[in-house]
Amino acid sequence: MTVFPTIFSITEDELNLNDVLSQITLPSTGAACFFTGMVRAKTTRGEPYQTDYLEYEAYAPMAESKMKQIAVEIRERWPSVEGIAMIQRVGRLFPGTPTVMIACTAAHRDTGVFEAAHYGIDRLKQIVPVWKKEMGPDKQKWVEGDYSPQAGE
Amino acid sequence: MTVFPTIFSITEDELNLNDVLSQITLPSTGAACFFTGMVRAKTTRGEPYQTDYLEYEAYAPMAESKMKQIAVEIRERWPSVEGIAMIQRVGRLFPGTPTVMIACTAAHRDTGVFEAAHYGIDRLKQIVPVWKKEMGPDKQKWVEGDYSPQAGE
Amino acid sequence: MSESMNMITLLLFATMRALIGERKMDLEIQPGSHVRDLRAQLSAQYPHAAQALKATLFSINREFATDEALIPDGAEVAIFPQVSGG
Amino acid sequence: MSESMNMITLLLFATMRALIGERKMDLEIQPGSHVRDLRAQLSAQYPHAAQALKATLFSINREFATDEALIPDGAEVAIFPQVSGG
Repeated sequence: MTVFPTIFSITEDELNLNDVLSQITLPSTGAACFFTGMVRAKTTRGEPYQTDYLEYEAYAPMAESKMKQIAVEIRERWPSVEGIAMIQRVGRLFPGTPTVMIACTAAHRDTGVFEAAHYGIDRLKQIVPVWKKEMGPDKQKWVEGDYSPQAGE
Repeated sequence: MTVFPTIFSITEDELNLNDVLSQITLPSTGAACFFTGMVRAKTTRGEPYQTDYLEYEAYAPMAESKMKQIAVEIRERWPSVEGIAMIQRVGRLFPGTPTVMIACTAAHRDTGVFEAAHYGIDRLKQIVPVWKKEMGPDKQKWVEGDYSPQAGE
Repeated sequence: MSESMNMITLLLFATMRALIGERKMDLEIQPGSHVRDLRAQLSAQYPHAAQALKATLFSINREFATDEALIPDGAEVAIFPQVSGG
Repeated sequence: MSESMNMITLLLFATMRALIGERKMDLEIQPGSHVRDLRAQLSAQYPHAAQALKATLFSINREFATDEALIPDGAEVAIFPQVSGG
């Protein structure tokens, strides 16, 4: 029986999408969907602002346990998903840098890889304990996000 | 005014997702969705079979012109999309190898990057003139796909 | 080469290239030829490919073209088997 | 340290860490304390953080916990500001 790989990590290292893809590509795998989030230099939704860099921190052991939970949720909803990878970078991250990544693979492109990756990034934002501090030309502030865990999550 | 990058190519070179991502990340970009298609070593949908390698060929100038057209279609449907990259590898490609890639970027994750990349890969399969010959342990054959262009496309 | 004929470049891919044994050829066609006329001309010239030619698609100057499309002088015409990659 | 007290490890992140000035502390709590009791205890001990503590979330042993959750002896408790990353 094939074991489907699940990779999750909180890391200070650069994300390498090529490496991640090869780690979640099995002999039966023909399709992958990735999402990556990057630090924006300038943001125009709402009040426009500029960013010099972000400081990310995570509650790492809990973050990894939440990532494991999200992988379970994905496999329940999309049983055709083969490999899953979730990586959150922490530390000082400059504009243009990928900070978070989720990738899902499957045999074919039409059995849920897009939906699984989309669900995964929404859940990562909701329940994985990661915080970022915005360092801009005029100020520094903690940024609000979509963090909205339910009790027991 | 910002010029949004559109990258398309037919190439014999290895795909490098990291390079592609940096080429379509602008100061305003915060989200990217990638799709990659890989050669499967074994396929179980329909009659199961094994693959030693695939030989890909393309009608390159027409393929690039179709990619350009798909980028225009994506920008019409999802005006928030910033960068678009489409790459098709050709030549002899072994199992596990990414052969085709589409990536779309935007400021945020909730304005269509997933839908744009999904649309893009479906259109690539439909209208970009690329053919593959399956080389397996017992046989070699040209593989049927989703190729279904309309006149004028 | 007759003065009254049009010249086109014909490109062949995948199974069509294998059947006809050429990647690219220069071809004379009657002025006013449509895709269906070229299909008939090729079927006559390569009888072993006649069956396969029925199911092929054509492009003219890198746009897909129906059987009714007129082929201009100097056109780049390609024959597409109905298989695709990914 | 009283024999009758429970010990917990408290982890602080982001704004809470900045306000209280610690990443991690060992803390005595009354046996039978719930999250709401810990919130009150911290608000009394760090009055300048009392306002911020009202809006924080807590986790007990790496699971999010409501105000009514009981804190077991030896628990790893974390205080979460309501901001998230990505």
